[in-house]
Amino acid sequence: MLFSIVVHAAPVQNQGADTALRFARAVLAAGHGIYRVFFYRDGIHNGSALSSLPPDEANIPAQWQALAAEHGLDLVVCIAAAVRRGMLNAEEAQRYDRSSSNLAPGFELSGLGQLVDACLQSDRVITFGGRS
Amino acid sequence: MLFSIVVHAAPVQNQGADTALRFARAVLAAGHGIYRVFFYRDGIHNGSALSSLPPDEANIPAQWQALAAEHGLDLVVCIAAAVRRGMLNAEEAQRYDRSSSNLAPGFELSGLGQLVDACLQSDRVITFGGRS
Amino acid sequence: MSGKSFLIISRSAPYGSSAARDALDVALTCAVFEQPVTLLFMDDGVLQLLAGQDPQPIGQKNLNAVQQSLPLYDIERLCVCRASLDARGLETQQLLLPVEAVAAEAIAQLIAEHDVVLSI
Amino acid sequence: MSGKSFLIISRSAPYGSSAARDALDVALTCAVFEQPVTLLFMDDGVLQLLAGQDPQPIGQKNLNAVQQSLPLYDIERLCVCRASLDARGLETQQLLLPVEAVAAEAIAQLIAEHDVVLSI
Amino acid sequence: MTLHTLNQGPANRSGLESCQRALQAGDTLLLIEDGVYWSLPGLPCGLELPPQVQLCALEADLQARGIASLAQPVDDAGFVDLCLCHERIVSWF
Amino acid sequence: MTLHTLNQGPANRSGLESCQRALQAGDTLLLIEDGVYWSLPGLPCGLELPPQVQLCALEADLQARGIASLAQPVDDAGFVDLCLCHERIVSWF
Repeated sequence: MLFSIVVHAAPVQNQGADTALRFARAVLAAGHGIYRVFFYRDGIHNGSALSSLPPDEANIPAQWQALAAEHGLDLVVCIAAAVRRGMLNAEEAQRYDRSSSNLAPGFELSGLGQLVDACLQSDRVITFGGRS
Repeated sequence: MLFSIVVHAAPVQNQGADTALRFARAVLAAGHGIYRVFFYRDGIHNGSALSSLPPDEANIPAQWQALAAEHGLDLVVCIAAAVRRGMLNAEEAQRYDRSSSNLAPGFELSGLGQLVDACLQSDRVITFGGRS
Repeated sequence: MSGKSFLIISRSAPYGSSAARDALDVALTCAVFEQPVTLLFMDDGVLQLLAGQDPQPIGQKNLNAVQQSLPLYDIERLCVCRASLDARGLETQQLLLPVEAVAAEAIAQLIAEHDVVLSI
Repeated sequence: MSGKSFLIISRSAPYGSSAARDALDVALTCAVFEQPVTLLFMDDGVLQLLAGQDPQPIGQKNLNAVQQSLPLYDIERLCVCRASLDARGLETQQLLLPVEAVAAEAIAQLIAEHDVVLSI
Repeated sequence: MTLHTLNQGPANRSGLESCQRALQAGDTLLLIEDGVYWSLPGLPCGLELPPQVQLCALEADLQARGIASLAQPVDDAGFVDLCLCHERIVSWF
Repeated sequence: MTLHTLNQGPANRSGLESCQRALQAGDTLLLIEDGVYWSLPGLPCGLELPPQVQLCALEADLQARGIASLAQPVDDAGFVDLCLCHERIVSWF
């Protein structure tokens, strides 16, 4: 079966980001596919290239990157949610005239249409929320 | 009277960041002082240099910067909360070997001791929370 | 691309968080992709539909304006949880748009009628 | 620098959000600055003190370990809202540390006894 | 005397209940953000305050949400004044 | 048939109540994260489920929080299985 995973929870502050990651691993371990992981609302912070944790704490963005590299996951960050919250790739940094970008490699900025497309293409869609 | 303001709410997702900013302006307009604004938990995103909003939407980090420039505010972002969430100044970017930084000018990274110090030095302390 | 029906459940008050607006953005995107979409307002989400909002003093955009555009996008099925209205002392007549008040027993049915359910 | 007494109100369950840990970090910082600090656990915050936690499978650090270090930092006054315990069917004996169960009427008094109140 | 702020709406009943437990005579409860919905005129099982507790609501938040309120409206300057005339502030969120 | 997940603890009663309203025979409720506290054995006014609704709780979250649970424990692989054998998933948070 083909899954898509929607993540509203930001790492560190909410457990939902970690639960989503564990769920994604379990889906792949069971031999199913993941069409897309879509990060929305504060969930866009899962795409940070700058998250810096002590060695004994989980670096969620790095874990998404590692999982994506191993399994070829499509990690899409909602562009409208991201730029408002200060999460930019090189192209958006240039468009908004900012001196640097902070979206980690392996993540892609795109529109909400990618969420709707994920729902249409997948057999199951599950959302991991934060609060508010 | 001397105030300190604690902000737990991230801009965009929670109104608390905007309420805190309006409160800060009202404190200054009434002729009182602000000893410090301390950003904790997801509130650290108030310090983003990369927040990019359409012209008709409020850019909260830019508004903090403008207020600080006008009134000499001490804007302190909790360093432990910030680095975990991917908010770095140049020094921390170097320490964690990241290629860029994203803390806006006018904001400073420092420890939780600055929150306790703010409570000790101020006549009133008020917290603007998000949820969770 | 096969079509699917979408149910979007919105349970947050407007303005205190961006959730209300984010739910509307998803609904409008579904409509742009020409997928049938139903909105279900529950809990504090029913407060989104109160008329007479004016968020200019808090620096936000008026959600009432977006809500009024929903029919233009063929988003015509707006459901509100009857129990949530009752708990807030509200009547459907106080709301900005015509809505379908849904009894508690009918909510499970509404969910079962849709292919995809998105909570925001 | 004049001293002040701090009351930290913690109302969130552990692990679902970082709030519990963040509240402990603030309490410990107050103690390092040699300021008297009281912790008040309300609502789901009382669940932080359940013994036998083991968050290794969810990749988080055990809060019980931090809690057990509180007396070493001279943070000895731990208050829990009695009504919040009752609503969860819990007794103080089920908690990791000795606590003072505070009746609803006494919470206002507890607040009035402290110079600074921080909610986390 | 303590100033309490509450920013959570009716769905978060435990936020209100905890705040209510903490109120005593001489305190003020200021409703802010989604908290202003607690002052909706028709709200069943709504706000019950101890005697001699003043109820206020932030004007900008009332206007934003389009609600007529039973609470005393207060503007941002009034919010600051409330902080001055109470000894401490407790935020419920 | 629908799989419901709930990640909010007892302080968020409206989260539970909304979820309860949405359950029907054949559905499964999976408690995750702070939601597992709804399966605390001593909880007064706790979970009441319609007939033929199965109650499960994520094992990792039970273990993390140190609670004995009345719900059927489910590991991450079981979570995926539950998604397969229900037509859709509704998340309550």
